[in-house]
Amino acid sequence: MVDKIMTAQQAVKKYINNSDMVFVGGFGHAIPFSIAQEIVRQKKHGLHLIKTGADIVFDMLVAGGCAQGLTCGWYGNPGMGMSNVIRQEVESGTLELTESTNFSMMLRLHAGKLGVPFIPSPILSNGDLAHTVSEIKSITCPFTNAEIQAHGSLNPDVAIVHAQRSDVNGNVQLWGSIGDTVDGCEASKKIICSVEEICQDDEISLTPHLTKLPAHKVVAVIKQPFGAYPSYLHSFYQRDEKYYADHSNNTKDALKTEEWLQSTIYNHNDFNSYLHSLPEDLLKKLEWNNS
Amino acid sequence: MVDKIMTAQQAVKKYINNSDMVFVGGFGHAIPFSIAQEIVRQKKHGLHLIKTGADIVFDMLVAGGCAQGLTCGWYGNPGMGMSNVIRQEVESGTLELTESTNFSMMLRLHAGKLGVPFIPSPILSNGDLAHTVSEIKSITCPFTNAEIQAHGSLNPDVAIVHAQRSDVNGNVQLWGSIGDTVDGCEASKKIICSVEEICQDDEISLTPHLTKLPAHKVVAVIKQPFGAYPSYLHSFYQRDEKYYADHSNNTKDALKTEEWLQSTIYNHNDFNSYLHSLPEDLLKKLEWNNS
Amino acid sequence: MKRKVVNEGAQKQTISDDSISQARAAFMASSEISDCKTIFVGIGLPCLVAHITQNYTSPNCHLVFESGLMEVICKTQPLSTASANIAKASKMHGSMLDVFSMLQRGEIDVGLLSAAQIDVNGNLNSSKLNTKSGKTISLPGSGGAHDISVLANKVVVVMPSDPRRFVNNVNFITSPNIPYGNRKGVVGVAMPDAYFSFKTGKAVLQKIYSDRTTEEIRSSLNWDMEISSTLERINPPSNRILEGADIFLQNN
Amino acid sequence: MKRKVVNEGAQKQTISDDSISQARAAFMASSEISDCKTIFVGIGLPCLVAHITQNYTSPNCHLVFESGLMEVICKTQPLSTASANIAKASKMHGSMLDVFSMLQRGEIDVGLLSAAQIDVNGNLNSSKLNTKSGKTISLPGSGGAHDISVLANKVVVVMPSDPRRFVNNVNFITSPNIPYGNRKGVVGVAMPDAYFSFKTGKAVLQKIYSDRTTEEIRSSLNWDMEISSTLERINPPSNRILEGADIFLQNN
Repeated sequence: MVDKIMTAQQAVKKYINNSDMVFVGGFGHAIPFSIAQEIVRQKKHGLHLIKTGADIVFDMLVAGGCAQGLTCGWYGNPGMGMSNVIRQEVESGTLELTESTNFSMMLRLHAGKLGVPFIPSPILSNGDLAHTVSEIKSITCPFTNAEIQAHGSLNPDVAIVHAQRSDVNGNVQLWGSIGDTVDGCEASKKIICSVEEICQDDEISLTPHLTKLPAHKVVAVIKQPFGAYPSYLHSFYQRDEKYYADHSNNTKDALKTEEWLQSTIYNHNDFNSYLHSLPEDLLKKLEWNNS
Repeated sequence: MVDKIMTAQQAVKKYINNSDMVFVGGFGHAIPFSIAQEIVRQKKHGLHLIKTGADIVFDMLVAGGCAQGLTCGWYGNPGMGMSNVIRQEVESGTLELTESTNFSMMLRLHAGKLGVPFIPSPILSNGDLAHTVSEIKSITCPFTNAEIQAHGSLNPDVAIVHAQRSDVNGNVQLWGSIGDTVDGCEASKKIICSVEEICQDDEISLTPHLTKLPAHKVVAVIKQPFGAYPSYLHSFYQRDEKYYADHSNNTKDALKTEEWLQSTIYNHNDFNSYLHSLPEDLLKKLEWNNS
Repeated sequence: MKRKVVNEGAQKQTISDDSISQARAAFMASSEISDCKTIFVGIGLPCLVAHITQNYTSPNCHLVFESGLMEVICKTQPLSTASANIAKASKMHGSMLDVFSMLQRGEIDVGLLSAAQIDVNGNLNSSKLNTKSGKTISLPGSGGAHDISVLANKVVVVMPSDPRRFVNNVNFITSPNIPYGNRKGVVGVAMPDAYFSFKTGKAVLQKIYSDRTTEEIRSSLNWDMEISSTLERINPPSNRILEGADIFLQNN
Repeated sequence: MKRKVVNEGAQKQTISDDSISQARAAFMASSEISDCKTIFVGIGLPCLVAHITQNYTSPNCHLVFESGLMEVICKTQPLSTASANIAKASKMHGSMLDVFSMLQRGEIDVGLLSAAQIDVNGNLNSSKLNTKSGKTISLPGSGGAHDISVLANKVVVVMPSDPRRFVNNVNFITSPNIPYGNRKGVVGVAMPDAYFSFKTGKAVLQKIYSDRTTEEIRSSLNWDMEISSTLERINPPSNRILEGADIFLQNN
């Protein structure tokens, strides 16, 4: 047993390098806000962010000056609309955006998981999105002789992810909506994971079907209750709907966005300090059993 | 809700056609012996069997005259050795055997699951197994320019599988060692599944992470306790080690093999009749909690 | 928001015009879905189509969401494809790869999409809009829309009534109506008053609610509108459906 | 079966020659595995190597089996890669695809294999044997052996002592010693008395137990045997390890 427990500060300092390609786990669920906050706090920069559908945690990383590039199939506030932050950074030339589709991104991460150079698929053969991503190349299928697109593999340097629980060795258990999280983590060279609970080995052994991330590539386990707030975590807490509803207004221009970063990140030494600044009873109201 | 509950007799009669390509689920665990017995009883023939590592249930299907072909990466009695039945049928020319490797078979089924014509991999580039499978073709990787093998997809006509439980609609829950079972089922056009227990919808909804087979392609659900006997089923019963240890002797020549089929299959109208013919207390001794 | 009385019975209830408009478009789309089909559901109006289909018109359909949720009971409106309300009402939690693989295998009978723009050839735009002043407005992008349009056995689009959305040529082809293999691509688009078929490759008015005229439809589009010789007049959704849709839209 | 007394203490215990022979080969292989490595374990002798490695020599290694079982505690001998004893002692139940993908990604530090034959170049045969009478005997086939040999960062082979298994040319190359990319392929083979390295591409005697002579080794092979100039003499496994191995082999 190798003990991998550390703080978010230690994990981000040790395992995220400037200019890394970073996969961000969580899809509408279990979004690693606490680790993302710490990346902003430590002013990491030049990161190339990778995702299928990129939600508002990407606004945080982009507004915080951490990202140089974003490759994704979608970006914005799910069910709400456009990301003002990303639109502005793209327009001002400070963020390089490569747009494709959610399935193409999924296939590219899956190729990374499989350890193969590409996966063929008929998507992105036609339309204005076709032929815009340089890592998608036309090939001739040796079986059908038809043209098909080779979606090139992605192997991010590091994945950040939040989950329900882990043992000290990094046997991470995750359930609920999965999205692209497991493939993205498997494709990445190492995984930084925050969890609600650290549990004993023997608890993991009783439910090995819940273990989703392979311990041998988990380099850091961070105990952080509510670490996915304001998103939700299945069996633990609900989403803060008001936070998401207010987000567009909170980031409507550069000034508002700076205030948002100030009050959620810069004013705090760590994520627990931020959680303590939230309205009393908010987290209690969000408990899963109240849903 | 569409009720898919039926007997093994009905399911095999209705959904398995002579000359079908058949994926057999279960890998060292949860092997669908009860469905395989019924296929033999109904004298289905001309089947092309598909598997990564083929265990002794394949001896049953081959000795029963059901199989014309077998494509696999391994065949025999795990930990014990060679299959006499398959060796004899191959030597006598009644079974066409195509050998590759377990991972190649896995990739080909996975390509079938993904709905892509092939997955590239460096395996089977060299050695005496390379270039023997016509559905594996050399291509040039458009990213590395290196030669790589395109492992062509497999989409069997039907998968047979045993699992712990299902609702009447075919939301099948399976846990324990998974092997190639889920990919093989997803790659297949339809799925016939036997289970220990039929449970209510709301029980499934409480553990949706255990549901492993998609209901929309499960065409038949068979309630068959001990349906994987003599193999084991996680949380339900242990393997009958004596059965596997005796198997090589029970199938050492054509006469013995015929006796084996007679006593396990032909003497019985169905699998329950066979179970009743087993020594008293055997199934009780095999209960999971006794392990 | 203006709300009108739709039920004169014991429980008086008012429903907003917007809710009625969405329900009419969704009900029109659900008339294109037969029972026991497997449906890939996008976010927004497609969720209301799924709800109406499952509750009123084709109760045995299988609902699949991009996040990997399968066998979903769509009781309340989800804001994202992974929202807790649908995760809790799902019988199978797979991954995004699992459900897109179903799509690519050809097992999705119907893809339900919306878009910022649709053109007369069934091409969809979810990427960017050109304004009259010459500016370009960025949109959130394809997500799974391109993939669904290429890979579903058929695609039904559902749109609000807005002439700027029905154009002869979209500003950007995110989802080309060029389906893979022998799949059918975008077969039609539903809006609050009508349904257009793309059977001939070009939009043709195929169904109209009996409380609307073809001229009303024509004026609500920027299309050169063709009318089918077999135009069907169908009844608008019942009050029961309008009420159910309103409750669905209010609970998210 | 002949059993010899290995422990003169309170609990007298006898261990068969076969068990001792297997333990010696396995212990020799485990000397090639450093701590915290990820190991892909085949069935048969490789399981005993995994057991000895985990219990005595490199306790923090990660054990992976082809069936998809990961983070296994290998307490008792499994008969198959999916046996209940290892499934119950596993911390992660993945699929066969998951573990072979780890292998293909280059995350398996050590692949542990056995084979029917190995040649002086490290090629392995698990497919068929030619007898002296000219007949061909079929074997169960590659399973994952070919895949592990090509894709593991390094492969350690472990074999019983039988001259017919150590040949200059195998009858059939199931697993060619031609690794993918910059992986190392078959780096060595352990047998009950010695370890041969393939560093130079060809088998060289690198380690020998201190209770054996190089001439004894030579006579137990059908190889043209080379001896390393840096030949290491190492101590055979302790009684504690021999006893542990015996218990492991008896409990399956």
